[in-house]
Amino acid sequence: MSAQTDTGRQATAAPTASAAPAIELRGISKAFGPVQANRDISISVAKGSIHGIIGENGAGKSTLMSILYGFYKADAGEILIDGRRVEITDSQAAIAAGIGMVFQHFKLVENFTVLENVILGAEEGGLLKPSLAKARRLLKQLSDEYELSVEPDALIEDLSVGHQQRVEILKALYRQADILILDEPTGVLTPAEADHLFRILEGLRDEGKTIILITHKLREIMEITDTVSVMRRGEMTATVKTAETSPEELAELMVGRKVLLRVDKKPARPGKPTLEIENLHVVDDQGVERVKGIDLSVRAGEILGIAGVAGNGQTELLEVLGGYMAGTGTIRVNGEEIDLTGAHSDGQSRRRRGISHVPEDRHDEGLILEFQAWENMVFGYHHAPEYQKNRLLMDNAGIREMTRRQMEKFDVRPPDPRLEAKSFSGGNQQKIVLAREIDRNPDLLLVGQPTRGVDIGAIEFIHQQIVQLRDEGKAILLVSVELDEILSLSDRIAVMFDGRIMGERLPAETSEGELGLLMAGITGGDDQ
Amino acid sequence: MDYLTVIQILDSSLRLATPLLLTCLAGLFSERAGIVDIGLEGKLLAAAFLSGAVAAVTGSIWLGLLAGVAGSLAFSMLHGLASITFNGDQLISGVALNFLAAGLTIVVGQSWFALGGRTPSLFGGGRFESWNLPFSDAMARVPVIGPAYDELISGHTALTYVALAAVPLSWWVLYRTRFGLRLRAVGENPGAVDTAGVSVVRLRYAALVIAGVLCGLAGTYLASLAAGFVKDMSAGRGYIALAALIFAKWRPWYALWATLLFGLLEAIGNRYQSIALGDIVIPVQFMQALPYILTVIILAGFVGKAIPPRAGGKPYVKER
Amino acid sequence: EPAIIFDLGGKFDKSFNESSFTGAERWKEETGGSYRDVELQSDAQREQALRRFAENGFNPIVMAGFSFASALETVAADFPDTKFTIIDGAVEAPNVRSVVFKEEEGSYLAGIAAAYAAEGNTVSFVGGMDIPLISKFACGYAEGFKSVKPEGRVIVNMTGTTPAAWNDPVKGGELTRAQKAAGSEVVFAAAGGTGLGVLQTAADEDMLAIGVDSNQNYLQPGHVLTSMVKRVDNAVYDAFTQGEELQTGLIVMGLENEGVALAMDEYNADLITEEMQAAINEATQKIVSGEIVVHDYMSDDSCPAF
Amino acid sequence: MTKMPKWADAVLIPLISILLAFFFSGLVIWAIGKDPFMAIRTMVQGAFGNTNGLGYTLYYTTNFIFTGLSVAVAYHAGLFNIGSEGQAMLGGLGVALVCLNVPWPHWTLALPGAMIGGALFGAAWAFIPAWLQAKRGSHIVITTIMFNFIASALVGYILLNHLKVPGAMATESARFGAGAHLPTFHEMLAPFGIGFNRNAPANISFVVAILAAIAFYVLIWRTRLGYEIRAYGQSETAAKYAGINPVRIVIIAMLISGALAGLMAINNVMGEAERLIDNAVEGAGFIGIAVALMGRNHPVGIVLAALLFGFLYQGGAELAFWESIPRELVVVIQALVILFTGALDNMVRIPLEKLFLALSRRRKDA
Ligand SMILES: Nc1ncnc2c1ncn2[C@@H]1O[C@H](COP(=O)(O)OP(=O)(O)OP(=O)(O)O)[C@@H](O)[C@H]1O
Ligand SMILES: Nc1ncnc2c1ncn2[C@@H]1O[C@H](COP(=O)(O)OP(=O)(O)OP(=O)(O)O)[C@@H](O)[C@H]1O
Ligand SMILES: [Mg+2]
Ligand SMILES: [Mg+2]
Repeated sequence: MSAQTDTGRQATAAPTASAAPAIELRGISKAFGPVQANRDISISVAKGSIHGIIGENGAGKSTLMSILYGFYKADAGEILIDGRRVEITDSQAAIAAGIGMVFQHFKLVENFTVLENVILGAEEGGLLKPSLAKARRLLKQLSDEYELSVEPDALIEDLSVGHQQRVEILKALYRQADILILDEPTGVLTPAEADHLFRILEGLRDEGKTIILITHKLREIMEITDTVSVMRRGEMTATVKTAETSPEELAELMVGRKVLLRVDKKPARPGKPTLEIENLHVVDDQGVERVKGIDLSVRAGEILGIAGVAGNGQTELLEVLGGYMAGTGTIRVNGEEIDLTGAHSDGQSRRRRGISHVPEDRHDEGLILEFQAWENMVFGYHHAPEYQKNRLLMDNAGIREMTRRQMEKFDVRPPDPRLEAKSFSGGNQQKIVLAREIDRNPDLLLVGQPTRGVDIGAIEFIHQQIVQLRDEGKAILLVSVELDEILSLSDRIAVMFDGRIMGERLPAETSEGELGLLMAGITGGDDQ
Repeated sequence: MDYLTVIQILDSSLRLATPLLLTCLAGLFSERAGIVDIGLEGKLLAAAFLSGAVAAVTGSIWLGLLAGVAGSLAFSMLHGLASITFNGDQLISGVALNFLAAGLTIVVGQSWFALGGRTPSLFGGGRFESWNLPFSDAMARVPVIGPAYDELISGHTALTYVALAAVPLSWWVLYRTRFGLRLRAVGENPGAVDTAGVSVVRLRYAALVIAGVLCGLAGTYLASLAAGFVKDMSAGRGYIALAALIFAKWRPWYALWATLLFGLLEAIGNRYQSIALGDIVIPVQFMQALPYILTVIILAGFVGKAIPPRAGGKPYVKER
Repeated sequence: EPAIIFDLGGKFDKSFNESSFTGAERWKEETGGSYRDVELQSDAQREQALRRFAENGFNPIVMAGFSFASALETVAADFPDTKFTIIDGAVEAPNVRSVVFKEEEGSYLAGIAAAYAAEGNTVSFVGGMDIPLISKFACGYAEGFKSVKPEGRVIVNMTGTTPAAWNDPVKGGELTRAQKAAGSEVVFAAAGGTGLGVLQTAADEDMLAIGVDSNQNYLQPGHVLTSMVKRVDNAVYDAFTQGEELQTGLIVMGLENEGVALAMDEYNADLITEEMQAAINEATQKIVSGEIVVHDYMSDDSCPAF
Repeated sequence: MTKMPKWADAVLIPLISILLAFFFSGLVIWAIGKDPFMAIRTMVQGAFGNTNGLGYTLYYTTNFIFTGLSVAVAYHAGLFNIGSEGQAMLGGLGVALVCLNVPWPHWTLALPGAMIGGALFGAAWAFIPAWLQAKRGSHIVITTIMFNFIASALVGYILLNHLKVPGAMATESARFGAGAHLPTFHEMLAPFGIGFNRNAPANISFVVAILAAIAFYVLIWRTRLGYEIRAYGQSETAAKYAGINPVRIVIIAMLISGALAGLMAINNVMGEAERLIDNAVEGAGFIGIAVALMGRNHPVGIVLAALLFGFLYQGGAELAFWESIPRELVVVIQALVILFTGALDNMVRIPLEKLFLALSRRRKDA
C-alpha cells in the first residue's frame, strides 16, 4: 500500500468470520495514458458485508470497480474471490466469478424491453423464446423476493431512472451474483427510492451476498455500510469500520481538510417578487401534459426549493423558464411578461432578461464535452457584447483570460482553459457551469440538481456560491431530488407531484417525512 | 396500362430490386451492429468482378458465387480491421473501400484477361438459370392469376428467391434468436453488451461477415444477369441500397418494400422514358431522375425521421 | 512514332475507343512499328495529353472522340509541325485531319435489316448516354426502318444521363426486356458496355439484336442480326500508316468509302435473308448515289422519323 | 498531460501512414510487373518536377479544396453532406449562365459575378435537402445522394436542350467570352518575372480557394456563427439549451456548404474549360469527402489533403503517360492513401503513443 497516507490510519477491515474474504484486491494499478487512475491498491471485503467506498471526483473509485468487473484490464495486481485467485479478463469472467455491477451510467439498451435487457448475454440456447419465458418466471420470483417490481415488457426508455436501476440490479441477480457492486446508485434516486434500495441491499446482505457501494453521501455510508474505504488521487488512503468513525472524520480523510457538512447561511431577506408564474401548462413532444397548472413566485433574495420525485414536471418547468420548451400560461420576470410560445423567445432572450440556468444534465445540456473549457465558459452567452472583438469576430483571447480567472475563483481543477470539458471530473464540470451562470449576475437563477454526482468538497463550495448569490438579493429557483439539499439550502419549499404543486412549506417547520408524503402525492389537506 | 404490362413492370421491378435487397440487408446487419457501411458499393463491385472472373474461367457460376462471396468478405474484413480493431473512422474506411474496389477490379481484371477490366462473357453454366416454378406453363393459361404466376413469381434465378427468403430469415434471426438480440444490442449500446459478458468485437465482426456474404450474393447476381463483369457495373446500386436502408428504418420487411419501390420506380422510368402530355413533352432526363425525386418526396412526406441505431458510426472505445 | 489518345470511356469500351485501338494494333502488327497510347481520366487532361505527346515529338497524334475538338484547336496552333487526327470531330487547322462518320447511313441500313427481320411492326433502340451522337444513330435507324415499314414504331431508350450509362449492362438488359414487352423484335444497341447487356438479354429473351461500332456478331451467335460497324480502326490505321506525311483536312466516312457498313459473317449468315440483303444493297446504292439522303440528327438536333 | 507531443500527432502519424500506403501501392505495382520506384519517381517528377506538372497538380488541388471545405462545413454542424458533387454541378451551371449571359469586360468583374452565380446555385441545390432535414427530419445522407442523381439529370437536360451549340457534337456550352478568361498562373506570375508554364490550367481560383480556406477558419473558429455550428454539431440538446436555433443552423451550414461546392466551378468551368461540359465535376465532390475527413475538417488539413490528392491525380496521369500503367492503378493508390491515413491511423498511433509514454516515463525516472 502507499506510503503517503495522509492520516496514517490503516485499519484493515478485519473479517469477522473465519472464512476468506469475499473479495481481495492486491496491488492493483491502472493508468489511462498519462493518468494514474489507480496506484497499487489493496483492499479486502468480508463476505456478507456492505463495504462503502468514498473519495473525491476522479479519485479512481469507478476505475477500481470496473477493473474488478473486468471492464478495464489492470496494469498490475491480482484479484482473489473467496480466497481463490481469479483472472478477470473481461466481464464474462467477472460474471462467472459471481460478480455483478451496477454502473453509474447504466448499461442498458434503451429501446429494448426489461426482459430483453435482463437476458442479454445470459440467454439459454440459441433461441429467445425459451430464455424469455424462463426469465419472465425468474424475474417475477426475484421481484417478489426483493420488492424489485418492474414491468417486464416495458421499454427501458419509458422507465424512470429508479426503475432502470432496478433492472440493473435484477440483471445482476439473474446472473446469480454473490457480489454486487453499485457505483453511485443513489445519485439519481429520491430519498424514498434510496431507502427502498437500501432495504433491498440489506436483504441481500442478510442472505450472505457481499455488496460494494460507491457514494458521495456520507449519510448513506453511515447508515448502511459495515466498513468503508477512502480513496484519494488514485490511492487507497484508509479503510475503517463504519461504527468507529464519523462523517466529519470521513470527510476530512477524503478531502484532506475539514469540511463544513452543514450549509452556513443567514436568514433570508426577501424583497419584491422576481419571478411570478400563473397557471402554467406544459405539454411535451409526445403530447403528454407534464405541467398541469402551476402558480409560483420567487422573490428577490430568496431560494425557493422545489422538491419532488424525478419526472413529476420539474424538468419541464425549468426548461420552459429557460426558454427551450413551449408552454401556456403567464410568466413574469421583474413584472414583465415573457413569451412562452417560443416564437419570440428562446434561451438567448431569456438570458438577456437576466435569467441564468444551471441545467439538470451537465453532459447533455450544460456543456459541450468536446469543447474546451473557455468555449464552454461563454456557452449561451456567446452573443454578449463583452465577448466580441468586433462585429465579426469573437474575442477568443479575452474569453480565455476571463475563463482563467473564473476557474481560479471557482477552484476548478486543473485551471486550464484549454482543456476539453470531458477531461474534467463531474464536480469540476459542474463548477464550470456554475461559474458561467452565476457570474452573469442574474436576477433569477434556475438551478437543477446542482450537486448530482459531485463530491462533498465541491458540494460545500457550490452551496456557498448559491447562498452568496441569494445574499446579493437575487432570486433562486432550485430543483433537486436531494431532500437534504432542499432542506438545507431553501428558504421556502414547494413540492411537486404529477405536474402540480402539492404544497409549500418552510424548512424549519417541516420534516423529511412530511415532504416525502407530499412528494408521493399525499396531502394533509390543509393547503393548496 | 393493361394488366399484362403491370405484371411485366412488376417482374422487372423484382429483377432490379434483387441486388438492392441483398445489399440493403447486408447494410442492415452491419449497421444494426453499429458499423456504418458506405462501402457496400465497393463490396458489390468486388463480388461482381470475382464471381464474373471465376465463372468465366471455370464455366461454373457456383464457383463464381464462392469467389464473389470470398471477395466481398475480404472487403468486409478490411472494413472490420479499420473500424472495429483499430477504431478507425467508418465513413473513411467505407469511402476507401469503394475506391479500392473501383480501381482493383480493373487493374486485376486487365492483368488477368486483358479486356480492359471486363471479364469474358458468361454463358451456359456460367450463369444462373431462371427457375420455372412447378406448373408455371399450365398456370399461364389460367386467367388473371396465371400470368402473374408465370411471369412475376416464376422464372427468376435462384438468387432472387434467396433474396426474398432472406427477408423473413433476417427478421427471424434479428428478433427471434440470441444472436439477433445481441446484434441489435451492440448497435444500440455496446457498453451494455460488453458488461453483459459478450464480446463486442466478435459480434461486430460476425455482422460484417453476414454483410459480406449478402453483398457477395448481390454482386454475383449482377455478374450473372449481365453475363459477365463490366467495369463500374454496380452503377451506384450500393448507394441506392444505403438510401433504401435508411428508408426502411433498418428493418428487414421495410427493406423489402423499400427496395421493391426503388425497383418499381426504375422499372417505370425504363418503360416510360418520355411522355407527351398534350403539348408538353416530359423529357427523358426527368423520367430518369423520377425515382430519385420520388424518393425525396416520399421521404419528406411520409417517412419522416428515421432513427438510426444509436451507437452507429462510433467506434467502441473504452479507454482513451 | 505515332501516338493515340483514348477518350474517357477507355480503350476497352467495346465501342469506338476499342475500335481505334484495334486499328492501332493492326498497324503495329503489320508494320512492326510501335506507338504510344494513353487513356484519359479527366477532361482537363485532354490538352495536357496532346501537349505532352506533341512536345515529346510524337507524330502523328490521333485522338478518338469529339470532345477533343476545343483542346485540339489551341494545341494544333502551338505545334504547327505536328500532325493531328481527330476522329468524330471537326477542327479546322492546317495540320489537322478530321475524320467524321456518317453513322446515320449505316444505321439506316441497320433499320432496313431490322424491318425485314421483324415479323411485326415494332423495333427498338437502346442508347448509352443521351448525347446528340447517339441520337444520330437512333435517327438513321428509325428512318431506315420506316422506309420499309412506314407505319411501324421505333422505341428509343437512353440508359442514362451520366457517363455511368455506358457501363450498366443490367439496366441495358431491363430496357431491352421492356422494349420486348412493348412488342419490339429487334433491338439496336449503341451503348458501349451497356450494349453487352442488351445483346445478352436479346439472346436470353429470344430476340434479335444489332451490335455497334465493331463487329459484335460473334458475341451472341444466332441472336445478333448484324453490327453497324464504324471503321474507326481504318481511320486510325490510315493515319498511322501515312505517318508524318498525313494528309490534313476533313474526311467524311460514309457508305461510299466504306467508313460505315453492316457486318456480315458466318455468325449472322443464317439471319440474313435474300430479300433483306437485296434491300440493303439497293439502299446502299441509292445512298451512295445521293438518291436517298439520310437525315443527320446533328444538323438540326431533330429527327423527322421519331 | 498528453500522451504524445503535438508534432508527432500532426506530422509523424500521417507521414508513417502515407509511407505505409505507398508501400502497399508499391506491392500492387510490383505485382502487375512494374517497377514501384520508377513509378514513384515518375509521379513526383510529373506532379512537382516542372511548372506544367505543378500547374496541373494545383488545378486539381483547387477543386478538392473547395469540395473538401464544403463537406467539412456541413460536418461541423453534424451533417454528412454527400451532395457536394451535385452542388458543384449546379455551381457549374450558375457560373456558365453568368459567364454566357453577361458580356464581361474584364475578369476582375467576371470573377466576382461568376462566384456569386456558382455559390448561389450550389447553395440553392443544398437548400432543399437542408430544409427537409431541418423541418421534416428527412435523412440528409439519402436526400443528398438523390440530389446528386437529380443534379446530373437536370444539368444534362439544360445543357443538351438550352446551352449546347446547335449542330455541335459535344454536349457542351459555347465558349465563354474573352472577358471571362481567368488569369492562369503563367499570366499572374509573368509580371513578377517568374516563369510558369503557359498551358497549365492552374489559375487565380487557387488563390480564391486558399482565401476560402482562411475564411473557413475564421468562420468556424472565430465567429459566433461558427461557434454555434460547432456547438450544434456536437450536441443538439445542448445547443437548444443555449438558445441556438437548430433549423437555422442546419440550413445556414448547408447553404455555406453548397456555396463552397458551387464555387468550385470557377476553377473547372470558368478557369480551365471556359465552357460548361457535361459531367464537369468528375467525382471531385466525392473526393471532397475523403479530403475533409483526412484533413480532420480543419482548413490546414484540408488544403494539405487536397494537395495530396492533386498530386495523386497529376502524378497518376504521368504514370499513365509514360509507364503505361493503367489509369485505374491511381485509383488504387488513392484508396490505399485514404485507408491508411484516414481509417487505419490508429494502427500507427497506438504503438507510437505507447512508445512516447514509455519514453516520457523513462525520462521522469531518470
Ligand atoms: N476510460 C477512461 N479513459 C481515460 N481516463 C479515464 C477513464 N476513466 C477514468 N479516467 C480517469 O481516471 C481517473 C479516475 O477516474 P474514476 O472514474 O475512477 O474516478 P471516480 O473516483 O469514479 O470519480 P467520480 O467520483 O467522479 O465518479 C480520472 O482522472 C479520470 O479522468
Ligand atoms: N472514456 C473516457 N475517456 C476519457 N475520460 C473519461 C472517459 N470516461 C470517463 N472519463 C472521465 O472520467 C471521470 C469519471 O468518469 P465518470 O463516468 O465516473 O463520470 P463523473 O466524473 O462521475 O461525472 P458524472 O458524475 O457527472 O457522471 C470524468 O472526468 C470523465 O470525464
Ligand atoms: Mg465514478
Ligand atoms: Mg461521478
